[in-house]
Amino acid sequence: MNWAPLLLYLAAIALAPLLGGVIAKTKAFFAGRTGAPLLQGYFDLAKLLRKGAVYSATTSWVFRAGPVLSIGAVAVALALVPMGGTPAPLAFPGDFLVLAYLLALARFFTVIAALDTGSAFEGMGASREAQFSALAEPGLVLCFFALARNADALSLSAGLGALSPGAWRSHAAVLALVAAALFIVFLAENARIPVDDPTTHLELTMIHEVMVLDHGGPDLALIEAASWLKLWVLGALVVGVVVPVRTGVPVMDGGVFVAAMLLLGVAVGVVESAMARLRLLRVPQLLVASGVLAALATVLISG
Amino acid sequence: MTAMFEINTLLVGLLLVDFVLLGASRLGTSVRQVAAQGALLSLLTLAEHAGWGAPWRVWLLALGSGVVKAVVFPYFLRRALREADVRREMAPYVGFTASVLVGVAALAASLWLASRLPLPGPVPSPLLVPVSLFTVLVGMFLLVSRRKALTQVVGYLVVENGVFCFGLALPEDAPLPVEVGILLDIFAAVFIMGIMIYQISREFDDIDTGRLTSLRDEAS
Amino acid sequence: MIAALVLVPAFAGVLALLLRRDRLRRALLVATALTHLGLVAAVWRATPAAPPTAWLRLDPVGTLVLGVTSVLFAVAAIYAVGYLAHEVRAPRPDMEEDALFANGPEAVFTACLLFFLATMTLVTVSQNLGVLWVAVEATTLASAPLIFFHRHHRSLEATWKYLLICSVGIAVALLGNFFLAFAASFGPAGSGSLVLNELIAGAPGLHVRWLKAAFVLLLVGYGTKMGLAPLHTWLPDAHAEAPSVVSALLSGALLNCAFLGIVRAYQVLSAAGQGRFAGDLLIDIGLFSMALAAVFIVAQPDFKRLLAYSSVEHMGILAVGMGLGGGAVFGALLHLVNHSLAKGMLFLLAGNILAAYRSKSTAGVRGVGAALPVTAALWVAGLLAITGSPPFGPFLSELVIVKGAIDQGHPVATVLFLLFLAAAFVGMARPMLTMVQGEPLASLPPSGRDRWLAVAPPAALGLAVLLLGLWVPSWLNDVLRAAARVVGGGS
Amino acid sequence: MGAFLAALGLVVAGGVASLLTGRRWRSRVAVAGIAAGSLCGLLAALRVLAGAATVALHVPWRVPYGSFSLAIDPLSALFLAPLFVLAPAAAVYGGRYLEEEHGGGAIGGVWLFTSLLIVGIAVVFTARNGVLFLLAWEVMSVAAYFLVTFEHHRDEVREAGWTYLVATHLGTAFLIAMFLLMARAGGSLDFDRMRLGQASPALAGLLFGLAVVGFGTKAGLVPFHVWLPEAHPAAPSHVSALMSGVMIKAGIYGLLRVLLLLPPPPAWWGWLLVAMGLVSGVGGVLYALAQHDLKRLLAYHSVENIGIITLGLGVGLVGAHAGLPLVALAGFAGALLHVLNHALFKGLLFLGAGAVAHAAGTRDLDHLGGLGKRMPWTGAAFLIGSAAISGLPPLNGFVSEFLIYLGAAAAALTGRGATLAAAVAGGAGLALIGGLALACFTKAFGSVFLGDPRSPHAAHAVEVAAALRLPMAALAAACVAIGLGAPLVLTGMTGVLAQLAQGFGLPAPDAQIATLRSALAWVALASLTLLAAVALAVLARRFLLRGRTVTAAPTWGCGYAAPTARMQYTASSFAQPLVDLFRPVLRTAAFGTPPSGAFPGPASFASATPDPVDRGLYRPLFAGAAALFGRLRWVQHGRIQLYLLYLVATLLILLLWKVR
Repeated sequence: MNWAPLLLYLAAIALAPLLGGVIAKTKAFFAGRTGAPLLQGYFDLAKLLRKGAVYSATTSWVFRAGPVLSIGAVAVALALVPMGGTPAPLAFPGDFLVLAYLLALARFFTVIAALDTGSAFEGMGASREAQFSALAEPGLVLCFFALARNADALSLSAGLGALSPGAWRSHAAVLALVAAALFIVFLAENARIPVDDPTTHLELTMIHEVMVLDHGGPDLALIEAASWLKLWVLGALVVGVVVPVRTGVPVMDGGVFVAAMLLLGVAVGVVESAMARLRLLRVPQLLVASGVLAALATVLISG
Repeated sequence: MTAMFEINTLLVGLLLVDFVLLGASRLGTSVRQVAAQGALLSLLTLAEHAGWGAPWRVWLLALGSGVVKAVVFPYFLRRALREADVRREMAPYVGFTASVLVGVAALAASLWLASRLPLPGPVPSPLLVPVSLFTVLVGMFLLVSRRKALTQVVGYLVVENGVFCFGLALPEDAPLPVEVGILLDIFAAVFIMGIMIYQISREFDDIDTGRLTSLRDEAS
Repeated sequence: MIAALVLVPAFAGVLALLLRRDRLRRALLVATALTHLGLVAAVWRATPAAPPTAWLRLDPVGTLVLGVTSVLFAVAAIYAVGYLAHEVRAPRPDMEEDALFANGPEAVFTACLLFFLATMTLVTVSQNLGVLWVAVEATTLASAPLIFFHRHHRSLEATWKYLLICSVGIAVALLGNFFLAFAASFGPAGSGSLVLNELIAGAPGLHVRWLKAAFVLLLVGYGTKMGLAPLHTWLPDAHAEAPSVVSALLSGALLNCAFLGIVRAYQVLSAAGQGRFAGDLLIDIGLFSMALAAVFIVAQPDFKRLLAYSSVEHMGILAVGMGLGGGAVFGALLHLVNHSLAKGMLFLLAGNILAAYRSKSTAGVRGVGAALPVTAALWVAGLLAITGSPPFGPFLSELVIVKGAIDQGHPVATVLFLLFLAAAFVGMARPMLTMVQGEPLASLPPSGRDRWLAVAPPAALGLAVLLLGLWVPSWLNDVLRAAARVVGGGS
Repeated sequence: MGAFLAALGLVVAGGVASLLTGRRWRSRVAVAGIAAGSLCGLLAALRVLAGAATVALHVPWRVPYGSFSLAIDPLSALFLAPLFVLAPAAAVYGGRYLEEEHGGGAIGGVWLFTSLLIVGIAVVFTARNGVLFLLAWEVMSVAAYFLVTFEHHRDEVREAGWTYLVATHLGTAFLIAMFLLMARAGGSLDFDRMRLGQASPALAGLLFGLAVVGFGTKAGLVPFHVWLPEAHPAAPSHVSALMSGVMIKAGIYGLLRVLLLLPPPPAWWGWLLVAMGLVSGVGGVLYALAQHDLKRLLAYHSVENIGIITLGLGVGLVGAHAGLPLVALAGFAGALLHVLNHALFKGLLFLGAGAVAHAAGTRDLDHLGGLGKRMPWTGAAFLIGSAAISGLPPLNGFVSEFLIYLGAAAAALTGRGATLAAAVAGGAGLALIGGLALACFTKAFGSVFLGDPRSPHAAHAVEVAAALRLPMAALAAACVAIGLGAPLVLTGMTGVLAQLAQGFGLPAPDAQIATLRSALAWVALASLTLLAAVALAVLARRFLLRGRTVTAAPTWGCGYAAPTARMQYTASSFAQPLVDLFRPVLRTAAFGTPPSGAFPGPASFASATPDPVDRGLYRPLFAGAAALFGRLRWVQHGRIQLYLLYLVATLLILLLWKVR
């Protein structure tokens, strides 16, 4: 039995909150602040898990089902992602579709949980989430198509496994397109700048954060954990495309991968420090652009 | 030759009657003329069948049609005319002078048409086919261009006369029952039309068919 | 036997004029109709032998039309009993205007109905084109008083138009007959006879130009009576103003008889090798009729006129089917049967609705489904039937005609045919369905309910047309095949 | 075949008997007939799906060109299965529904037409003769018309029925032309004896075009879909379920059946279907987003799902033409499975919508809300249906879309040129459709069942009767079961796929089916893992909250102290960003008075999104024809002289023109 995928999977779960910390630290660095500790995510989780819960009288079981379904879906999605050149625990033809739709499932329940509160603010966030994710979907799927076409195989593990530094040398342009498209989807799906600002304090401008305003305690912990895992899931895809380092030694590959993930966190932090949030009306253009990039990449790869 | 001569004379008479009908404005004149046409046709039947030597059935037919067309129909029509108390065809759709001009054109057309249709064998007269066609056309023209219900019946009769006249050109006669049937039909038709004219005049105080336009699909 | 077919209703008609008691006269009407039906059944079972050149003889086509006529008349006669029993005698206010009107004498009405039957029977048994002509003109004369039964000015106008236009048309047909005789007198054995079989036998020797001209004249002449556009102008008026039972007979029986006149001419032309000429002409005028009918069917505000224009459309269908030849002839003949049954049914139902609502306006009738449920159900079934929806008979016959058009390579005709059918469907379905649906208008309370005598006859017709859509019985199929063969539609 | 005929007989007998029986038994008799008949029919269908040989019946039929030929081959059986599953569910539901809404009274022939609809569909799926097919087709269509206009006292229902009737009739005209052309070229109207293999490309293309229009009208493909969003909302809900769930599939069935009769498809057929599928899919879901009426929204989703199915067929055809068996098989399998799935979840959703309308008295999303707590069963069932139709794992909608995706992805692996373009467009289109469907169903479910009631109607709603809940529960269970048991279902489709492979000239598809089955098995594994993970999370949450304080409070209003139910985000506002984004396509009209001034008075806002094809194409067309006809009507002006002139002119023209 090859334990590497399972170990990487557990490592990802363990390290996911750290990624958020890296981003926050990077932003603090650029802002000239000390910022929260790197491990703040773990502290938050620990704090939330100890608390009780307050539920709005308006809500029903749907509200309570949202967090558990989110974390469940994202956890399974993580099992579909190959990391560091090792195939994922679950790898089969068409696995990328399951990945995409598990994320959609999580989103579905987050959205209806938000609507269950009856709050106009949460409804607004839910509406925006639904809009942007619908537009991000084609880009994501087409990125997978491009990877599959490149590898001539229908599973994500094979698609990412077929990449190598050599591949970057031979058709850098196409891979750059895929990487760019994936990066946009990564930012959008994880509610990062320039699509959403996770640290804003005005509900009217939020997307993801405003949807979970009413959650607290363990529920919020699950939600937070799910969003970190999701960041990891999509980040792993970006890293898989951009840093296809293959040393042949599983431990080395895993190490390089984790390091690259943390670097991705730094990159996100840089982007967030350097850019402002786009106007909401401009976001669709960005998302459509990612779709176009991915489509272009698919067509350009010689099958 | 004499038969031919007689026939030609009668045909020319028919032709002239047609023109008079086209130009007639008085309803009484029209009725008289159509009666005259009936009489001429009855004579024509006899003439075509070698005059006095015609077989009995020709005599029967000629006399029968003569009586019906020259006596009975005018009688019906006159009665209807009295009931309706109308004398003149007022403001026809095509004026009387123009009608005569149309008649000239129709005559030309009939001659041309007849020339295009070859005849199977000897016919009583070369004029027979064109004149009968002309009479049909005149009848139709009257039907189309006149307003009074009575004139239309006259027009119908003229058409029938034309067709009848054409039938004379046939080398072989229609069998007697058919001829009688045709005559009876026309008789009944005119009889019923007469009744209808009476009803129309009672209902509308006039027999102007311009009043008979309430049934239509034109958006009003 | 054949003579009896004609004479029984004729004598009954005379008798009807003499009878004083209404009930007796109505009984006579029904009895005669049923006797006639029985006689027809007998000749259907065993065609009476007659020499091929006999003037009165039943060939398959004639048998078919005769059968339809007789069935329809029997149904209409039964309906008429209920109708006459419920008609108000005294002068009553017109439904469209304030003027008073009364009905004509019932004796004359009944007698004319019987004469009408006699003359139509004569049409179907005539093998001599001259006799045929006499008979067709006689149908006009017998039916004119029927149209004028309600003595108000609209029916007067309708009758006048019917009488005059049809008479002129028939006069043209007479000229056509003479032309035909002319054409026949050219051949070596040229006899000039108008007996159908002699004409057909001598057909190769007929003079082509005379023959063609004769066909045009006969087409226009009988076409006027049949209601082919643009000669149909009298038809909507007459059908709309006549009592509904008469409308049913006019549309379901009389038009077929006129069609028979055209079929006879077509037979001669086919035999003379001019079938294509005649066929193309029939297709053209048939399609034109369908088109024009569609124009008037769409947004037609008067439901009886709607049905009348539908008759124009269906006559066009018959003409197209006949003109296509081949397998489509079978379709046309089957359609003749289907149309008669369906249209007869619809006109009788229209009579029920008219009696209950006192309005012919589609806008003035609502909620028939609630007021007259049986009539409404049959009305909808009739709509589906007449517009060619399965499982009713007209669907099959129209299908056969379209198949004929396709098989013989008439793409344009096919497309137009289907297009006009669709337009007619759209035009008819809307008002007829709206009448049935919804709640009855408060302002026009329907007077009366479904009466047995008013719904059973149309129901019988409806059942027949439904069965014809599910199964063409062999006795009918055989006659249809034989008739199609006679007309020249092999197969 | 005996079981199938018994099924037809039982269903019809039930319908007829309901006309004859008294008020109390009217519905019960019919429901019993439909249920028993469906059971027989389902058995017959399953037997064939399980691998039994095709059963056929051929009885001569004295109708021109007709023969009473029926056969259940795997393709027929696959379409029969959802019919006989959905029919009893809809019937049980409908029996109770009609009783509650109409007191079992004035329901007229509704059961007769329901049974005729079912029988019509069943015969359409099994007929092997053109005339019989058309007959059944029309019985089905007309029966549906009478069901749609069941509540004909309402103006909009009559109008909807009218639109439907015209559309279906025009569609049928194309089918008549198609069948007759096929008969001419193929020598027979019996499908088994029709020989079209040698038909010229032009003729085959024409036939295909006629089939697309004729069957597309019934299926509801854009731009022939206009009747669908009108008719489905107008019908009683169990009828909508049947129509949307099964009747429109008759269009898909017909298309497939005809494709199997035609010569091997050229490339453009596949592209056309992919394009039409995409347009219908995206268009359908976009219009659904803009609707406020729950049933109208669902109706537009039927357009969307028919688009997905057509897309799958198109992918299949593209694959078949390009010689890529896996692409072809995945496309076909996905499309066929989606036929089944859509029947289940759309049936479920329509029944749910009916329950909502019945309980709350309105279908307007902006007047509903908070029903989840008042109608927990309906809410849960509707949620499962919503998730399934959005294509979310672990439910059945995901499985079929997965297969179509897989086909497109497989085409993208090696395809070139147009094949690649079709694959990319298909994949991106499906993704967009999926995303938008998610937006739409979160909107629908959210505004109906979640939050607070937006109107007194909704506030007073109570859960519906068990006879209404049971069918919904059964359908929801079926959605889950197919989602998890997809590999088994695919095994049941082996026969159909083999039939299609043979029909389109592909080698025996065993290897491809094995590939697909293993992929589906993996999906099922992932789904089970998901359920396990969620169960784990639930347990963890329960464990964490045990013994801790769990309190209830008002929703956090961001500081606003007195929120009311009317301040909730409405369905319209939820959809507004997307509706706004797609304004060029949707052309939503907004009207009302905006608030103005420092102390604004009453303000209002309303929006409407009429169908663009209807408004932009058909209505002007019909209005133009009506106007033209109106002018032509001058011809019948009532003047007898001119009438006679027509006669004379006709005579002269014909004489001069024709006689030479």
